[in-house]
Amino acid sequence: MNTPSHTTSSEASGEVLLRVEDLTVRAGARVLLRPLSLALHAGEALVLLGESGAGKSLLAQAIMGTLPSGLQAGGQVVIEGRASAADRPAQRQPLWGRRLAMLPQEPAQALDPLMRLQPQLALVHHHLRGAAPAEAAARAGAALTEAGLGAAARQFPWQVSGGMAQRAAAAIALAGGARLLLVDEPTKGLDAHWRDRCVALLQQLRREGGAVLVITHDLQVARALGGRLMVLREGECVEQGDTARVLAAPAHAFTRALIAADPSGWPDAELPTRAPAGEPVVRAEALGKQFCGRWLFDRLDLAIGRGERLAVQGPSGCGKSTLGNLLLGLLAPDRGRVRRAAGLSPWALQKLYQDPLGSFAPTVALADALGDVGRRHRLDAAALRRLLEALQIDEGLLARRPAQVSGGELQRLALARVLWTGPALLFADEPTSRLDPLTQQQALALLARETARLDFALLLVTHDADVARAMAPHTLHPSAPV
Amino acid sequence: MARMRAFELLLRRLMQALALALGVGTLCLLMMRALPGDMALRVAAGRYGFDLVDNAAADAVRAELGLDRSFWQVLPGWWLDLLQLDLGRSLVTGAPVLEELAHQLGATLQLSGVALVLALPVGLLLGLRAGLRPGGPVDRLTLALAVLLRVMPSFLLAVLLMLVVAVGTGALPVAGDQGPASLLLPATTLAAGLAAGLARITRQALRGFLASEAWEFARMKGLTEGQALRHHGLRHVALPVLAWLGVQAVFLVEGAVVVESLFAWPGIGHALVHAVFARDVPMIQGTALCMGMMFVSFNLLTDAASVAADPRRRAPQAGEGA
Amino acid sequence: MKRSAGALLLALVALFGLAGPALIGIDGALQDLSASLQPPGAAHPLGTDLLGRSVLARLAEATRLSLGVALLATLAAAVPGVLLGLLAAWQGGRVERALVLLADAAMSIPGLLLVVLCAAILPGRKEMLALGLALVMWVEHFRVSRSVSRPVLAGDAVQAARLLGFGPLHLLRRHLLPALAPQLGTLLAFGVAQAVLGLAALGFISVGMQPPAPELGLMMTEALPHWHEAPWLIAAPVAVLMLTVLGMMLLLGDEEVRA
Amino acid sequence: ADARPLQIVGPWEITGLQPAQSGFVFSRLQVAETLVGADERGALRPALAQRWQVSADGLTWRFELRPGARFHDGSPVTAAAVLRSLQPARVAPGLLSSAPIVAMEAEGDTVLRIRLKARHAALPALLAHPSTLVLAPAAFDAAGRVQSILGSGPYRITRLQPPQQVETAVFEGWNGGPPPQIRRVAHLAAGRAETRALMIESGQADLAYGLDPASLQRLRQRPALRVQTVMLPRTVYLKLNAGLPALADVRVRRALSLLIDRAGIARALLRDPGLAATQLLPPSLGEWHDPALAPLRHDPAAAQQLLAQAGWRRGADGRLQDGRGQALTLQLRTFPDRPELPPLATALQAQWRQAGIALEVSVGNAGDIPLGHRDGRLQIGLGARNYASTPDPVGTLRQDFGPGGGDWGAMGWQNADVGVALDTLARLGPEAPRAAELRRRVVAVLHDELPVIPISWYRQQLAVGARVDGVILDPLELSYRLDAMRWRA
Ligand SMILES: Nc1ncnc2c1ncn2[C@@H]1O[C@H](COP(=O)(O)OP(=O)(O)OP(=O)(O)O)[C@@H](O)[C@H]1O
Ligand SMILES: Nc1ncnc2c1ncn2[C@@H]1O[C@H](COP(=O)(O)OP(=O)(O)OP(=O)(O)O)[C@@H](O)[C@H]1O
Ligand SMILES: [Mg+2]
Ligand SMILES: [Mg+2]
Repeated sequence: MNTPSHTTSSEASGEVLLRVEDLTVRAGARVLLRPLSLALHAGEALVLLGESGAGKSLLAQAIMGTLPSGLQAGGQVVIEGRASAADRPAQRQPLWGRRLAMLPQEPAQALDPLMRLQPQLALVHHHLRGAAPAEAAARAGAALTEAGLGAAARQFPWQVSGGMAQRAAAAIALAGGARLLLVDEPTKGLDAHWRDRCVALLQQLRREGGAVLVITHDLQVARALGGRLMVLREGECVEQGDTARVLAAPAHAFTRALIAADPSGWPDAELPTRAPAGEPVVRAEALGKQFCGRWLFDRLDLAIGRGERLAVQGPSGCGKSTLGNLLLGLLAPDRGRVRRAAGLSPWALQKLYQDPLGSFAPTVALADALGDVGRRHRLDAAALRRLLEALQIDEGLLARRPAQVSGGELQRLALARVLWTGPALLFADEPTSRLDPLTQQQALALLARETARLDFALLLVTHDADVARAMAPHTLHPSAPV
Repeated sequence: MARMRAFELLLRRLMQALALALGVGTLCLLMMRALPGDMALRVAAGRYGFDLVDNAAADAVRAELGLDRSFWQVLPGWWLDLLQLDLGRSLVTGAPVLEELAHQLGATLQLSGVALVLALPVGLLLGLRAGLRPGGPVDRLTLALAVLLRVMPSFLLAVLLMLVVAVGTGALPVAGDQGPASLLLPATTLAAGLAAGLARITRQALRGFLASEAWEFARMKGLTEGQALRHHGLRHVALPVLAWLGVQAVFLVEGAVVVESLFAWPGIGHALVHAVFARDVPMIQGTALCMGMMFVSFNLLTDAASVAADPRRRAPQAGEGA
Repeated sequence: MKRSAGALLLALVALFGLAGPALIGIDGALQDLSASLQPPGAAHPLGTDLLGRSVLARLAEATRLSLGVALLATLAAAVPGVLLGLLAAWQGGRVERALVLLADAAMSIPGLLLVVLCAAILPGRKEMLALGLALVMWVEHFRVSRSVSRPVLAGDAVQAARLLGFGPLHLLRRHLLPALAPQLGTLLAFGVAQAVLGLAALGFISVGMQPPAPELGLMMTEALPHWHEAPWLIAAPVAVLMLTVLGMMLLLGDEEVRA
Repeated sequence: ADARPLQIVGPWEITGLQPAQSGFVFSRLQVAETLVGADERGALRPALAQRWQVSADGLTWRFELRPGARFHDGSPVTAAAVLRSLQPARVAPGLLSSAPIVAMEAEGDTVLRIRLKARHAALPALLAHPSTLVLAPAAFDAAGRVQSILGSGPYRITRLQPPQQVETAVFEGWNGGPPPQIRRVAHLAAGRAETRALMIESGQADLAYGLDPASLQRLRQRPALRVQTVMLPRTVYLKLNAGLPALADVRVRRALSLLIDRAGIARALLRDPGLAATQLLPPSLGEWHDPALAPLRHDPAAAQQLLAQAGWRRGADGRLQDGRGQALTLQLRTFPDRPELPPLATALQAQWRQAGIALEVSVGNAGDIPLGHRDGRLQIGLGARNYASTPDPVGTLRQDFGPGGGDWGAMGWQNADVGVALDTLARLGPEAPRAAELRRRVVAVLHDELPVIPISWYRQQLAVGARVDGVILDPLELSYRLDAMRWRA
C-alpha cells in the first residue's frame, strides 16, 4: 500500500490534478524506478531533487507517456480524474497540451529545426486555443517577447542559444493552457534573471489553479518554489516532505550531502601558482562577431595559456557559446582574428557541448563512441576507467546508446571523453548543467584536478556565479558594444 | 539585391545548361561514332526495315548523309547549328528533329505528367499512413505492393491493365491515342512503380522523423497526429522525398519506353530507342538535349522546393550581412 | 524478427541460385520441342518454356546470373553514388556544384545509350552491362545521400567528432551511414529490381546477354506472349525477384535512426 | 455502322514519308497507287496504268495512264507527275535501281515511256512495288523530299501522325473502280503483338494484322472474331558463308540442314506444322514451288555420316573436330525485328549442339548481316526473306543467287547455271520459252547445294472483328483491299 502522507501537507486543498499509484519503470529485468506514488493538487508544486541518473526524467516521462521504447512502465496514472495504466500511454495523449504539459530535458532537440520559433508557438494557440492564424501569431509573438525572445521570434531553433531554446520550449509547453505541468530542469544554463523569471512563471501557474512537478538540481529554485520536495536516489524516494523543512533539516544522509554540496559553499579558486609559461594556446585580437547585423561583441582581446582557467559569464544569448566557437575555429569572426599557438595538434582544442545529446552519434553505443576515441589517439583504457570512476559512471551504461542514459550521465561521459584525450584548451560550455550538486562537485573537482595535472587551459562557461568563483580566478563578461 | 542574386543564379544555370547541351550532344556524337557496326547500314535498316536493307541502300544513305566524314569534320558544324537552335534533320525520317521532338515530347510529357499526378497523392498518402503505423495493415500492404510493383515488369502490368480494364470493361481503349481516355492506362502503368517507390521512401523518411524528439514535442504541445504531421512532419519528409523524386523524372521518361511501345503511344522514349538502333545521331542528340533540359529543370524545381522546405540551406553564410 | 526473415529469404534465394543448378541436375539449355509449354508437373516442377526447357533449371541458372549482375550494378552505383553525395554535402561550394553538374549530365545522357556503349566496348561481358547500369543508377544514390547527409554534417555530433580528430571514414561509419541506412535499404532493394528489369529491357532490345544465357528479366520478356496460356512462365521469375527485393527490404529497410 | 471508322492495327510503323520507307503502308491503305497492281495469285493487274506494252526488241516500255485520274489535291495525274515520283525509286533501295533503265520520259500527258539498256521482262512487276508509289507534285518540297502523302487512291489522308497513326476517308474523285463502302479508316501501328490481339479482343480494332501464334490460339476461341491466314512468299532461312573452309563443303551444309528439326520448330514455335519448309520457296510462289522436289528432312544420323565423310569426328568432349583437332564452332547473327528469330536461333543452337557443333548466337541489328556479307566476317545469318517483294520473285532471286551472291543470299557460293537461268528469266519474263524448266533447274540446284538453308515459311495472320465482311488477304501484302470490304448488316 502506498502511504499518502503527503496529501496531508499544508497546500493540499484543491482538486487532485495528478495521482500516481505504484509507478515503476523497468528496462527488461532492471528496475529503474521503484514503485512510487504521489498526488498533486491544484495549486501545488512538487520539487524532485536527486542524484543524476536517479530516474527523475523517467518518472516525468512515464507520467506523460513518452518513455522511450524498450522501457516498460507499471502502475497507474490519474490525471484530473481520468485513470489510465502507466503502460498505456496512448490514453494520455489526448490530454497533452490541454491538461498535461511537459518541458523535456533537452529542449534544443525538441524544437523543429525547419520552423521559426514564432510559428511553432502559434500553432498551439491556433489549434488548441482556437485563435485565428493572425491572432495566434500575435499571441505567440507576445509570449516570446515575454520570454525575452522578441528578437528571436523569426529565427530558427538552430540560430538561437541554448538558453533561448530552453525558454522557447518552455513557452510552447505552457501555451496549451494545461493545468498540470511537468518540467525537467527548466532553469539549467539560465542566468539568475531568467531563472527567477522561470520560477515566477511556475508560481503564477500555481496561483491560477495549476500544479507543477519540477525536476531541478538547483537548490535555490527549490527554495523559491517551496511546495513539497521529493528526493530520489537510484530509483527510489529516499526522503520527502515540505520543501523548506527538508532543505532546512534534511533527514537522510544523501539529502544532507546533496545540500552540503551546493556551490555556494565552495571555497574560492586558488590563484594559479605560476605565471603562464610561453605563448598562450589561443589569442583573440580585436575579435568581433555579429549575427544578422547585431553585434554580440566587438574588439574583444583575450589570451589564454596552459594551466589558465577562465570563466565566461553573462546573460543567456549574450554570445558565450559563440565566443568559444570562435576561439576553437568553429566559426569565422567578422572582425579581428584568432591565433593558435604554433605546433598544436589539430585536436588540441576541445569542446564540451552545451547540449551533450547533440554531440554524440545517435546510433552508436557509448562504448563504441569512447572506444573510437581511444583507438584514434591510442589512449590508455585504464585512464578512461579512472575518469569514469571519478565521475561515478557505471561501465554498464556504456552498452547503451546516448539517448538511453540520463542527461547527467551523458554529460559526464562527454566530460570523460574530452579529458581522456588530454586537450591543450578545453572550452567547457555549461559542463555540469545537468548534474546534481553532489555529482557536480565531484565533476568540477575532477575537471580542476585534470586541468592542473594535464596543464591545459580551461574556458568555462557557466551561469552559476558560485561555480565561476570556485573554478576560475578570472571571469570574462562578453557584452555587446554600445 | 535578392533579385540580383536570383538573376545571377539563373544566368549561371543557363550557362550550365548550355555547357551541358554541348557536352552531351558531343558525347552522343562520339558515342555513336565509337559504336561498332556500320552506321550507314544501321540508318538504312532504320529507314527501310530489314526487308530492304542491303549494302546498296547503305551506300546511297552514306552518300546522301555524308557519313564518311570524320567526327572532327562533323562536330563544328553541329555546334554551329546548335547555337542557332537548329538540331538538324532525322537521318531516318528526314523530318526536322525539332518538329519531331515537339510532337513526341508533348506526348511523353502528357503521359508522365498524368502519371505523376496519379502517383504523387497515392504514394504520399500510403507512405505517410504506413509510416505512422509501422507494421499495420497499410504498412504491410504498401510493402507488398511496392515490392510487387517494383519487380513486375511494366509490360506485364500493362497487359494486365489492358486485359482487365480495357477488354474486361470496355471502358477505356486498349492502345493508341483516342482522346484523353487513352492516357489513363499507360499513365497508370507508369504511375504504379512510381507510387510504390514513393510510398516506401515516404514511409522511411517519416519513420526517421517520428523517432525524433521534435516529433514527440510537437505531439506533446498538444497537436493531434494529423496536425503535427501537416505542420511539422511534411517538411521533414519532403527533403529526402524531393531528392529521390528529382531522379525519377528519368525513369518516368525512360521507363516510358516499354509503356509507349505497348500502348502505341508516340512518345520520346519510343523515339529514342528507335533512334539508338538506327544510329540516328541528330535524333539522339535532340532527344538527349530535350531530356537533359527536362531533367535539369525538374531537378531545379525539386531543388528549389527543398531549399524552400529547408531553411538551413537558405541561411546566410557566417559573416554575411542581412 | 523482420531482419532474420529478410536474411532467411535472401539466403534461400542465394542457395537456389548457387546450389540450385547442381541440385536440380537438369541442364537448363536442354530443349524438347515436343514438350513445349508444359504446365507444372512431376517431371518439370515449374513446367517448361516455349522450347521445352525446364523452367526450374533455367530459373536457378538465371537467378545466379541476373542477381549477380544486378547486385554488381547496384553496388557499383551505390558506392560511388553515396560517396559522391556525401562528398558534395561535405564540401559544398564549388565541389558540390561540379558534382551536381556531373549528375545532371549523367542523367541527361539517355541511360540506354550509356548501357549500349558500355556493352559495345566489351561485347558479351556481364561486367560491362553492370557498369552501364551503374552509370545510370548512381545519380539516385547521389542525390538522396546528399540530401540526407546535409543536416547530419551540419550537426554538433559531427562537429564534435571532427574536433576529436576523426577523419571521413569514421564520420561515414558512425554518423552518415546510420542516418542513410533506412533510405539506402529501400534504394538498394529497388536498385536490384531495377537492374534486373533493366537487364531484361536490354536483352529485349538485344544489347544484353545472348541466348541461351538464362536471365530473369529475359525470361519474363520471353514469356510475355504466353501470358494467357502459360502464366507460370512469368510468375516464376517475378516471384524470385520479388523474394529477393522483399528480403533486402526486410533486412536493410527498417532501422530506426534514434532509439 | 460508319459512325466509327474501320480500325486497323498492324505492326508497321511509318518511319518516314519516302515511298521507299513506308510506301507500303500507304499502298496497303490504298491512299497511293503504283502504276501496276497484282491480284491474289501474283498476276499483274492495271492500277494507275490502265495498260502497258513493250516494243518488239523489249527495250522500250510504254505505260498508259488511267484517263481522268486525279490526285487528292485535285491535280490531274500526268505522265510528268508520275515521272517525278519515280525518280527517287531509281536510287537504292528503290526497286527500279535493279532494272537496266536508260531513260524515263513523258510521252504527252498520259503515257510514260521507259527505255532500257537490255531486255528486262520484270519491269512491270517492279512498278508494282510500293517504292514506286505515285504522288502528286505538290507532295514534294523544293529539295525533293516527300512532305505529305498526296496519292491517287480511293482513300485520302485526313490525319497523319507518324510513326503510329493514319486516318483516311474515301476520296470522291477516284475513278479506278466502284466507290468503296467503308468510308473512313484508321490505322494504328502497335509494335507488340499482344497489344494488337487485345485491341481486337476488346473490339477497339476491326482488323488486326501480324498476330503471334500464341494470341491467335486464344482469338480462335472467340466466337465473334474470325481468323484468316494466308501463306506469304517469305522464308526463314540460314545464310551460310560458303567461303569458310568448314562451310565450303556441301556435305557439311547438307548435314547442318539435316540436323534441323523443322517440324518441331514449326509445331512448337510457330504453332503451325504446315510452315516447316520442305524447300526454299513456299507454295504461295506458285510456279516457283516444285512439289516434285524431295522435302528437306530431319535426320541426325545421316547428318553424322555426312559430317564424318567431310572429315569431322566427335572428340572426347563430344564436340566435332577436324583432323587437326580443331572444333567446329560457328557464329550466327540474327536480329529481333521478327520476334520468332531469336528463339529460332536458340532452337538451332540446341539442335546442332547435340551433334557436337557449337553455335554462338548474337542477336543484333538487321544491318549486321549485310555488313558481315560485305566485310566477309559473317559465318551464318538467320533472317527472313520476302521473295516476292514484286509479284515476280526472279528479281530477288537474281540479287541473291546471281554472280557474287547477295547481301541476303549466297555468300562465297557460285553456280554459273543458276546465274544464267535467272538472267534469262529476268530478261525474257515468265512467258519465255523453257521458263518452267529454267525455274525447275534453279530451284533444284539451290535445293541440292544449299547456299542458304531454308527453315520455315510464313503465314500472314489476321483477325477480323464482328463489324466487317469481305476481307481479302493479299499474299503480296500490297493492299488491304479496303474497297472490297463491307460493313456487316
Ligand atoms: N532508454 C533507456 N534504456 C535503459 N536505461 C535507461 C534508458 N533511459 C534512461 N535509463 C537509465 O535510467 C536511469 C534513470 O534515468 P533518468 O533519465 O530518469 O535519470 P535522471 O534522474 O533524469 O538523471 P539526470 O539528472 O542525469 O537527468 C539512468 O540510470 C539511466 O541510465
Ligand atoms: N547561426 C546563427 N544565426 C543567427 N543568430 C545566431 C546564430 N547562432 C547564434 N545566434 C545568436 O547569437 C546570440 C548568441 O548565441 P550564443 O549561443 O553564443 O549565446 P550564449 O551566450 O551561449 O547563450 P546561452 O547561455 O543561452 O547558451 C543569440 O542571440 C543567438 O540568437
Ligand atoms: Mg534527467
Ligand atoms: Mg550557450
